[in-house]
Amino acid sequence: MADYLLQVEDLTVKFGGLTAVNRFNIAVQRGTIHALIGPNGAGKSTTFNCISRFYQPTTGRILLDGVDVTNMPASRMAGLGVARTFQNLELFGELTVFENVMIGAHVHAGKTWGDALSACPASVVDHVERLLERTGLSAYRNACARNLDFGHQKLLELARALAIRPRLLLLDEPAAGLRNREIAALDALLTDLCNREGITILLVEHVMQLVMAISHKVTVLNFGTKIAEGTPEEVRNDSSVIEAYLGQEMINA
Amino acid sequence: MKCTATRIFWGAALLAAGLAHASSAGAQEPGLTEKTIKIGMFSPLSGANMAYGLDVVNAAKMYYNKINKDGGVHGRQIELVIEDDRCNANDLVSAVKKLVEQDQVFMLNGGSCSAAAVAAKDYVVRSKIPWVMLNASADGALYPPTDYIFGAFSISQYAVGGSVVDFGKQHLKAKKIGYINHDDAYGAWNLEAAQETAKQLGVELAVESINANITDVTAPLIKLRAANPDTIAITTYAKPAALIIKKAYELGITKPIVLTVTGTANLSQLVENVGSKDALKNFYVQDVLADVPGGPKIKWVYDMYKESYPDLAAKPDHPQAYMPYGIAPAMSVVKALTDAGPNPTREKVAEVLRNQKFDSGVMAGPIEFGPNDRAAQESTIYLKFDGSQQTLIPGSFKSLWKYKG
Amino acid sequence: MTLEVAFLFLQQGVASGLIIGSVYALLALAIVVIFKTSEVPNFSQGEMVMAAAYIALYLLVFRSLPLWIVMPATILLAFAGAALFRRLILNQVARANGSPVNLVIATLGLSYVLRGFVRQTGFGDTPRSFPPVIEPESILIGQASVTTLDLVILATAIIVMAAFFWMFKYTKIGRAMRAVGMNPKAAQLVGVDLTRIHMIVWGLSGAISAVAALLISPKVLMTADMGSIVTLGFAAAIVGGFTSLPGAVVGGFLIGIIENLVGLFVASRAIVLAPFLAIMLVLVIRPQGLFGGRVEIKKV
Amino acid sequence: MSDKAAAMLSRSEASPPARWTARSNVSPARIGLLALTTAVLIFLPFVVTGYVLYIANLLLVFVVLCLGLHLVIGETGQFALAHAAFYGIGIYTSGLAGNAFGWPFPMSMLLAGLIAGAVGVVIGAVALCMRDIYLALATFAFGEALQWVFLNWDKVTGGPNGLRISPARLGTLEILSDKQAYPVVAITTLLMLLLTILISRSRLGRSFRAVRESEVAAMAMGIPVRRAKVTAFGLSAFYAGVAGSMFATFSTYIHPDSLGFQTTILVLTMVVVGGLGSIAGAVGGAVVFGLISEFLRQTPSYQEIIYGLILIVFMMYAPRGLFAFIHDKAGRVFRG
Repeated sequence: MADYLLQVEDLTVKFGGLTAVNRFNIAVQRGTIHALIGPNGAGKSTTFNCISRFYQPTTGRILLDGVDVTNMPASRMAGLGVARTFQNLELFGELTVFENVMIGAHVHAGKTWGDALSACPASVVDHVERLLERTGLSAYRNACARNLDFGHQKLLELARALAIRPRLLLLDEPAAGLRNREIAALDALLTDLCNREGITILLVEHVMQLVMAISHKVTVLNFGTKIAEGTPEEVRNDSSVIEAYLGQEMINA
Repeated sequence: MKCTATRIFWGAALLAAGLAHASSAGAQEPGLTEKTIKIGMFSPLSGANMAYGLDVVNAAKMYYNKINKDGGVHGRQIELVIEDDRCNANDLVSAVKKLVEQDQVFMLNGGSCSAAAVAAKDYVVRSKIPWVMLNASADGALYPPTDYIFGAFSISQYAVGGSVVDFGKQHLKAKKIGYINHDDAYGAWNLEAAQETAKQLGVELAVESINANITDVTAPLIKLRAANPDTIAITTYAKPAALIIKKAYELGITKPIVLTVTGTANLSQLVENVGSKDALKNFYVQDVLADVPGGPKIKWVYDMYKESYPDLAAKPDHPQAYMPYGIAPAMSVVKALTDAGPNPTREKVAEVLRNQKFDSGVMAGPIEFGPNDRAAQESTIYLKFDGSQQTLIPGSFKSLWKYKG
Repeated sequence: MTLEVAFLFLQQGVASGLIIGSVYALLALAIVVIFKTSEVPNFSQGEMVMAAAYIALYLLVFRSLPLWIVMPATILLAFAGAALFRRLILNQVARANGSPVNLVIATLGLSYVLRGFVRQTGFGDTPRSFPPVIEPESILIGQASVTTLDLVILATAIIVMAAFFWMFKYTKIGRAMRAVGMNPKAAQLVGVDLTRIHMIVWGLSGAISAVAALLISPKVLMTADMGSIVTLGFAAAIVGGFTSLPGAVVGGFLIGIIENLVGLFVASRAIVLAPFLAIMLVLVIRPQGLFGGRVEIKKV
Repeated sequence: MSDKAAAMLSRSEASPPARWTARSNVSPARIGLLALTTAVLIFLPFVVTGYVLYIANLLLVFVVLCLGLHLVIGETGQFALAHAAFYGIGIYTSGLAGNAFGWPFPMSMLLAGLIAGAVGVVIGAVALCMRDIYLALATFAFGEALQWVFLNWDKVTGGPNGLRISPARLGTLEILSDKQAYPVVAITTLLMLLLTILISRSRLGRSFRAVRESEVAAMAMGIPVRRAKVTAFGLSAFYAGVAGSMFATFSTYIHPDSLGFQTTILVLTMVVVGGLGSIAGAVGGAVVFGLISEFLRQTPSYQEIIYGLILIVFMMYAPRGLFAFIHDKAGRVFRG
């Protein structure tokens, strides 16, 4: 039996009369990169926000490592080893790069009132410094986050998410807005995280180049329902997927 | 950064040191030399309440100037240090402390705001400095009596509230009086006396306490109308008073209305604000001056003001209504200094003040202190006002409230 | 209290509430118009009313000009003054790029300046009034007594509200204002001149202040501190939802009625407390006010 | 990830220009500033009169009030406008504890802080489901309502008569003058300042700032946003309560008049003009504005106009506060 870190069962989300996601199932295998794709408005982000507990599903269950987290508040997810990034960058703009990542390490800085008031354990600071070094942000350590260029901001968001030391990393369109050469670097980074550190990654993405290159498995959503699932190869050749995307392109055209 | 910070803080330190210039050592009594005597004055000279203070200080100042011109007190010229207290407790205390500790005044003559003035009480008593207030009632600082604090030169609020009930009972033959007061310190004091007097005279009171910032006075008036009193006494400030009188007219209330001195600042403006002389058909005002503003008994005060402050007198609304209230306190100070002899001490002046009694000629009654009495002025007169004419009502109307130590 | 008296109280409370409420409604409209487009709660709104009232007083009483000149002149001056403040002062504050609260502090500064200035003229101390726009005569509605002036104020509040409602909805400039309120950057991209819109909005708010001043000064009396009445305008705006024009008017009426009913049925000294209790109650039950749009859940 | 990858991800490879660099938390300048403040505080009572010490005491009370407001507005970004109400709770609590039970002042100080803090937590829990202007207005209404309670709860607060506060005591020591009160006030202020610095540099302070910058991101980082806000609100009320109790050590009288919205707005002005979000700004704003206000007493009738103009000019030309302004200007001078 496969070892699933994340299972979503029968997820349905309704906004007023609109059904954004309808009886959707997905299971993410531990130690893999799993992509969630689909045309605009397919319900990817909604699903994603349900998993990270920012939205409350109408019905359905979310299991993390077999534990039901459907009613868990969003702020508890980090403590359970779930980290996420945001589609439209949500950095702590006025704070320094270092502080941004330190806040990522929030859940590792102790729980008691004493911990809350005392300086951070050295081990945590060390970890943050190492992350900065790894992501090449050390030089910008004391810069305000909002002053970084877009590429660095994306990188900082990733570093901040990694400071949680996640088991499951949820990435919302990590490649959006990046240039080709930057996407290639991201490709390398994500593969590295998965392979070397065993972090399970679920990403929502529009950039097929990235999805097809690194995903172990791809799930395709359209109009809130799953229309296909499989390896990148399988999905690419799935007729319903092609149809869905063609429709989209015709609308866009 | 460091450099600037350092500069700022040394700057601040120097400033503090500058503020703290050494006191004139040597003299036994502070603020006293062979040729001069220093008196500290404070009052609201700015902001919302400067109407209660600015010209009151000016009146006292011109009186002191006149004394100086006539040779001073025992050959000493009076020197004034004047501070703005903003009618606010914190600022009043800092003004008093500056006058006492930095300017080293001999005694204090200040305070136009009652609640704020009470804040300086303990400090003044601990420092043993004679303090003659200006026009503040400040009954909270006068009861229980202390050795150093003397006030209520315009009128004690305990006198205001009790007297108006006595007037209602005696002159207007009221069995039930509708009583509108403020929810502040003034109102609390005059209500206490009103209730005590009403109890002793067997008059029923229907009380409505309102905030000074009230915009709609319908509700309290409708309630009073339902209580059906024989007369209505208003002890509010000028603005709510005008609103109440106007609204009473609109609501068809025809019972006699008595307005206490708290709201009588400018009667001609009151007529304009009420909008109709008909509203004042059955209307009485309480006053504490010896005469109507500008009347023969106190004309000299207004003349002196015009002469001393021609620029101010040219402004609209000047002199401010409370201007003459500044004379009696200044007289009290001068008289106390005179009576304390050529070598006054703070203790001697305080002692003289405790037994002081004189007629200012400006206020309705004598300025009089006694063993348990630190309120200078407790007499009022009543006038019938029809919108243009004021007619004096004969008789004396007294508060029956007594301080129960 | 007998039932009869209670009924009388109720009638009078509602009638007086509607009338004083229309004063609050006018003030609330002036506040909301600015807040809708620039998200600045204008702390000097009350002083703008006060300043307009003193301009009118000066022209009417001390220059003895007739009312038909004084009214437009006051409104025009208030419009110009407010628009200039926006253009000369607030523009620079906004450009200086601090925290949004800086704009609020700047309006607070203006309120001090205006008050200090009126006091300097010597007028500010004695409560004053000028002849009302129409002679008030008492009329009975049911058992409730009101005056003709009250009815004019009430009608004006509703007309001003309707006019603004219409302007925001149907005129080009009104649509531009709404666009600026929703998304200033996008509005700029489609060619809206932000500076001009802000100036006009402030000018209009100044003009409403002047209308309010002309109507209510004889009713509530003028002092340099009469601006504090705007607290009740704020209360009305909050209860109504702070961005809604009808909300401002309904909020004004509600605050007025609550004040009167509390005064009649609870205690006169509780009148000043009533608006604040109303604010808290409304916000706890409906955090966005009665007519405020739904608080948006941030899309992530 | 390899350095190469990182380099590829970044668009500009040069090191960041100096202006990007936010001021770091521990700099010699800051430590110098703190040491200097301490030195001035220690030095003061030996050179000045009781009047100046009274002003100093009052300024220090406002420093603590500003620090409290800094925590909730500057750090956490929540516009809570009920500060004067909590200040009042502090004054009345310690005044009444002293009057009725003769408690030693450190105890009544703690009690004042805790009660104010507890009320703050309750109010915060209700109010913090609102945002921005609604939060500001709801807390404003609460503040006004509480001032009304102070004015009308005669039996406890003395109502409009005000409350006489008996001298603060500790054992046989009675505080009767500003000079005696000064060490207590100064030490308490320093302790509160240190606590603020501690909070600001701790996990708690980081979570406050995270909430200020982005609530959703804070949530994703495992910060319980609501709890953080309520904590900040409660802490700020605690500060105000302690400030109130500091006031009670050198004052003999309190009247509800001084506990209204004006006081809250004054504190807000100090924090904003000093520099929103910085501790030095909060402290500096309180001191500078307190001094300006005291000096303005000497220019009677124009002072409202001057005060108003100061506010406007500051907002026009020093939008990030006095300290940022000095920092920028000084920096420019030194760079030439």
